[in-house]
Amino acid sequence: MRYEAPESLEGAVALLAGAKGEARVLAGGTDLLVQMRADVVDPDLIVDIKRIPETRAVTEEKGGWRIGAAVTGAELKEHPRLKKVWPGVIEAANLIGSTQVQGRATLGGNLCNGSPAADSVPALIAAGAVASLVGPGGRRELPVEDVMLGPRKLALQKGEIVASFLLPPRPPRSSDAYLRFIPRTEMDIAVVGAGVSLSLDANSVISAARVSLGAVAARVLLVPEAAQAIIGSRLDKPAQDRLEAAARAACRPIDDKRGTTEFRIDVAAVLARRSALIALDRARSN
Amino acid sequence: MAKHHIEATVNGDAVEFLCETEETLLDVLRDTLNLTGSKEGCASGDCGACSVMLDGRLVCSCLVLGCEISGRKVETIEGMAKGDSLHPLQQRFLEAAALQCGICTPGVLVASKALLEKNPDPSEHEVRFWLAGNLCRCTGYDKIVTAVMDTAAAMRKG
Amino acid sequence: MAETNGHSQANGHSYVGTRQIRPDGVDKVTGRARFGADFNLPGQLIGRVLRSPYPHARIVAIDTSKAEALPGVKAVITRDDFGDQPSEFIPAGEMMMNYKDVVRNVMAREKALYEGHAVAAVAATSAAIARRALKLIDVKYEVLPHVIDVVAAMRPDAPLLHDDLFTVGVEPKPEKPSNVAKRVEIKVGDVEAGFKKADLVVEREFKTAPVHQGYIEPHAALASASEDGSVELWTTTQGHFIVRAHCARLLGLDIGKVRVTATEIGGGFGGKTVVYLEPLAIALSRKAKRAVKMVMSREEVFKASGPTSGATVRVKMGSTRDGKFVAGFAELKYQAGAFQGSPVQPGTMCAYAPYDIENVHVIGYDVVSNRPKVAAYRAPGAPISEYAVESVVDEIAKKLELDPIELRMMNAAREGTKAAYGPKFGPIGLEETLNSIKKTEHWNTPLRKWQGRGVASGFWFNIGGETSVSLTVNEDGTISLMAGTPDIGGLRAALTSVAADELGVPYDKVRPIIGDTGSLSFNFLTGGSRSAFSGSMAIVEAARQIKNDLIARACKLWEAKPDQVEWKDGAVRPLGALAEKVKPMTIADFAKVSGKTGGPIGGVGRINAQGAGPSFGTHLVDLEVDPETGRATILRYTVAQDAGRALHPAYVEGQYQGGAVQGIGWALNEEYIYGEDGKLQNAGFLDYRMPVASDVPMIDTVLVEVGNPKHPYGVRGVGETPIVPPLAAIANAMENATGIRFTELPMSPPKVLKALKDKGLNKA
Amino acid sequence: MARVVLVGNLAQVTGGVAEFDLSATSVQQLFRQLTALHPALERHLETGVAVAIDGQIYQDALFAPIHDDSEVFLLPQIAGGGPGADRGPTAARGRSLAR
Repeated sequence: MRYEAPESLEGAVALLAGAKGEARVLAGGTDLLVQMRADVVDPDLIVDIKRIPETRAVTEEKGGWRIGAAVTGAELKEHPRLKKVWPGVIEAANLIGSTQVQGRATLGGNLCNGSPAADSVPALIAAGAVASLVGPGGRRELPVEDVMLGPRKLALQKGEIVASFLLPPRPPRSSDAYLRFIPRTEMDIAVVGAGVSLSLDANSVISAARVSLGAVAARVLLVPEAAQAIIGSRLDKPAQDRLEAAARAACRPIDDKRGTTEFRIDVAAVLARRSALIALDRARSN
Repeated sequence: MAKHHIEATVNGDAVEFLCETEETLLDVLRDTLNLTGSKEGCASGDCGACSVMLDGRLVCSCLVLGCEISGRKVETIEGMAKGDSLHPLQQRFLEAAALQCGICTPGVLVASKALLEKNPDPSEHEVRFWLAGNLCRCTGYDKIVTAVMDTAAAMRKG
Repeated sequence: MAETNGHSQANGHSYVGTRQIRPDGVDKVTGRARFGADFNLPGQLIGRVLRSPYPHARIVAIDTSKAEALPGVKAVITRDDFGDQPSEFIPAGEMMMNYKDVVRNVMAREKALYEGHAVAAVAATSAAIARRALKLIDVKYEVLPHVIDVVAAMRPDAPLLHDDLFTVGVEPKPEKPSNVAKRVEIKVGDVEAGFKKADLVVEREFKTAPVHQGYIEPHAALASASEDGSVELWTTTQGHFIVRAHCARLLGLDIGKVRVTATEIGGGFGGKTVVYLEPLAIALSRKAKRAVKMVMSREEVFKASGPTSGATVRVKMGSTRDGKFVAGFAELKYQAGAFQGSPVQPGTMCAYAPYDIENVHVIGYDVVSNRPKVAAYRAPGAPISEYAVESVVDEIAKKLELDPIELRMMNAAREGTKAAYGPKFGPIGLEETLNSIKKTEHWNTPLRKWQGRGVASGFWFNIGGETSVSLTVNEDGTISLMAGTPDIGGLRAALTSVAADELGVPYDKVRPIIGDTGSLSFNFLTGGSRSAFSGSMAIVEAARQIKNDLIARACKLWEAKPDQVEWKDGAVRPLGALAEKVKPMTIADFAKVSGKTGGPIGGVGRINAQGAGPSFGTHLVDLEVDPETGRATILRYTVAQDAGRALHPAYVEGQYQGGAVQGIGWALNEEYIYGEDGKLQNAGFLDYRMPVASDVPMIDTVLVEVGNPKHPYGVRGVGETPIVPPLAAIANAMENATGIRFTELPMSPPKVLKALKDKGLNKA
Repeated sequence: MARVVLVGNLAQVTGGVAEFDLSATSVQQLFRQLTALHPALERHLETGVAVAIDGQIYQDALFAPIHDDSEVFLLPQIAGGGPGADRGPTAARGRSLAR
């Protein structure tokens, strides 16, 4: 098994595109190393992208923020301004595993692991984040909701890697929130996840919204119907009920060791509502 | 496949070793550098018994590859006491019986030290959520959390 | 002869009962302490086990030739490397160990009986080569239908695990084999007559899931066998003398040829009282002529070491209108796993033990199924049966509108009460634990909507057993203490306090270690909450021998008669006229002249400790339920338990707190989850959900001390009772919070939300 | 004469007889007298029984005294957190019983 740590995107792409056997990207490694130890994957080549500047940077760009794919959850939490602009994205990134896992886990890794229950992905989708992919064919932009096709299946071509994410600029009176359900208070994979991002107009009516649900289908879902349910309202009771109904309708969950189908649908609706209320509260105050 | 030749710093000492790609930092610490203070409870980042500091960041050493630490700084439980005086946390854990079997203690101490360096006055809630990645099956956590908060108070007084 | 009974120090101060720093502590907080996987030998090989992927399959053939040919592989073993063992019952408490089963659990023979069952093992020069070698072993399986659930396993048409297993304890003797290994029964009075006198009868059926002890340290062993038949073995275990006995038997060795060192142990809770890797490591080492080190992965620990039983329990209780229990019936069905030996017998005896009931009848079934063989888990069997009884007791209190503590007080066992399992109780502390809970601020704080309070009591017998210790006076008067029961939770601190008090020397002049099997006479294992109870009793005996020896030496030195001298506060002191002629001699003084006065000074305590006193506990818990997700959050927890006399209060409190939190996990989230394919789906700490630090509040403790008259310091074992009350206390709190009686553990969020939805209650 | 009661499955070995009045003054004598009455009991007495005398439970204590007015219960042996074998292969350890 070869290990390479290129210092440029081009170097990484060349290694991955030219790899004969199975090649894997290493960012935080908190999923990859577990799968290697459990013989789920046995790569011939590991490409560590943490020495490539773009993957490690957090910069302002076109009024929004560009976050490197290999920036860790702990670093995001300590960033002086990100938490104020995108509290939902940051709290989602910080729910991935323990303090120790936070020291390693990255947004890029969490997305490319391809789990429908990934914690940061619903928040990124709700935020309207766009992934910046670099591969043999050059660079292309892909909304995060289009990156994951199904469990462990990504829209990336051979040799393509996620270099960074762009969070769009935020109009005033905007905010976001992310909640997940786990049986314990920490350390579990999300049984259900709900990310909501919204903006208010001058008299506190929701003018724009995006709702995303995790662990309720073969991939993390963007749920346009749920957004429609609350746009134009102040998230009063009827709007909340419409939001819950839309969230339930979108769910295609499975029964597994973490939760039953019925449980996931019920809790998805509850978390979508609670998450929207938090986002609304935050939007009013900034 | 040829092994990697790695140079790094562990507990302030320069170290040099060879390792296979799939060897984790925990394997290197325990089997190559003979620092058996960090323990393997699960090898999947779920128990925290292998917690170390990597360039000042608290991580599970079972989720880091040995070849990743080239040129970097690692601190393990063996580096926590300074000279012949124990770190205040180590001393307090003994006085307060904040360990029983002790297999989780190295990881808990490394994690607690990292917390106090970041937050000298943590609330019970903050201590419990910071240590949520360090499983303990003997103590029920009570005496551990109490010992960390008492040590924080004592250190604040100087 | 001025025999000493001095239990206190020079100034009346005594270490016993105080919070000394454990003598073995510094190494544990600096990472120097060596646990199972921390031992290495030069030239050692790494051993790994090939485990069955099937829950039930006949092993038709095993071809190890390709593995043996792989460069770096030095030994491969299978069933053929272990002689078969006759079906002979060795008493191991009620879980009778049968060597025919032990040898099959260590390495499968005719059949693989659970996913993870060991089928072969290799030793190679590196872990990577060993792993590759496992893939080259070709095993031909004939897959058979499997059964996991205990009730399913009891059906006549269920797949049979053993065609030579006939139910014991049933008349007439059955002709057909079955998965029911044993039927046990205890009967006191006439339970049917009792039910006739009852104004209220409550009957419920409960179901519990298999749960694992969850020790953070996986099993590990390092063996070095030499051609002369002698073996050195380092292993993390609760009983190295028991490991020695098993290994000698399975490998045809003299017990005296096998020396086992107990490493520091990273948690056990009953799960490390059995052999898994040790016989394999020795067999591989013997074949390869090199030391072999084996360490289980966490997945192996979950799949191949013994959790406690999953069970189905039916309880029926009768009470008069004013709350007097007149009849208690229970039927217990416990899973034993692949081989017979569940803790159903202690379960039957403990079910009604906390109560004074004239008519009791408890039936228990020990049932095999295609799961790892069950091992003990802290008061084995008792948490399950007492959970069911304490839940029904709470329901009786609610229906009779009686205070749950008052109802328990009215029926509580006291001194002289005939226990449900037979003998009368000596002095016991159940009432004191109930009273102390009633007096807590916790019991008297009001609760809000969706919050609930639950109370429950619990009991465990505690045992004594064979124990050997030694005390040695070194040349400088310092003391070396050697005990033979592995110290999991602070035993060495407790024994050091006793030794220091008994000999009148400073605490830090005593160094305690755990001796290997070559250094002490036989010791039963650390379990049954026995090590502090029996160890301290043996230390008192060893100290007595030293003091009598020194008194005799003083009499010779001073040419005095025994009644002219006395032992007091760490020295032999002259009395009366003699006091003018000679000065008292301390232990250090004698140590300097030990050669001249007869030789080295020391004492041994070799006893079969009798008089173990039961420990009763009562737990109080507040929790809050989120009606929209079904999640329960523990708000507050108080444990009151009778320790008789706490040798070291902090480590006694630690047992209360640790047992309570294990109970919280058992009640709310922990369970073995099996798929239809009979395979374990959550063999890791991610999805086997043990409580983490942020899941639980502080665990408040009340140290009740009703002395045990049969122990020199009044000690009772405390290690196991703490896990008994939490299951029912939490279930009762859930009922109090939601109005729904949950009869299945764990009370995980999906089950709770479903029950709330069915009643239209799932609104904030 | 001490009153002796068999608890649990032991009574099945004696055809349901669970209570005896015996003159034994020690556990060893008690086992001899019981085995004389019911030879089938011997195997159980040897490997898997705890004896409670006036409330105190003795395990493997052949020489524990029994008084004239004692109340004695023979219980299934109680093991605690450790189901490990009592003493492995030499459990019987040549204990001389009724013979």
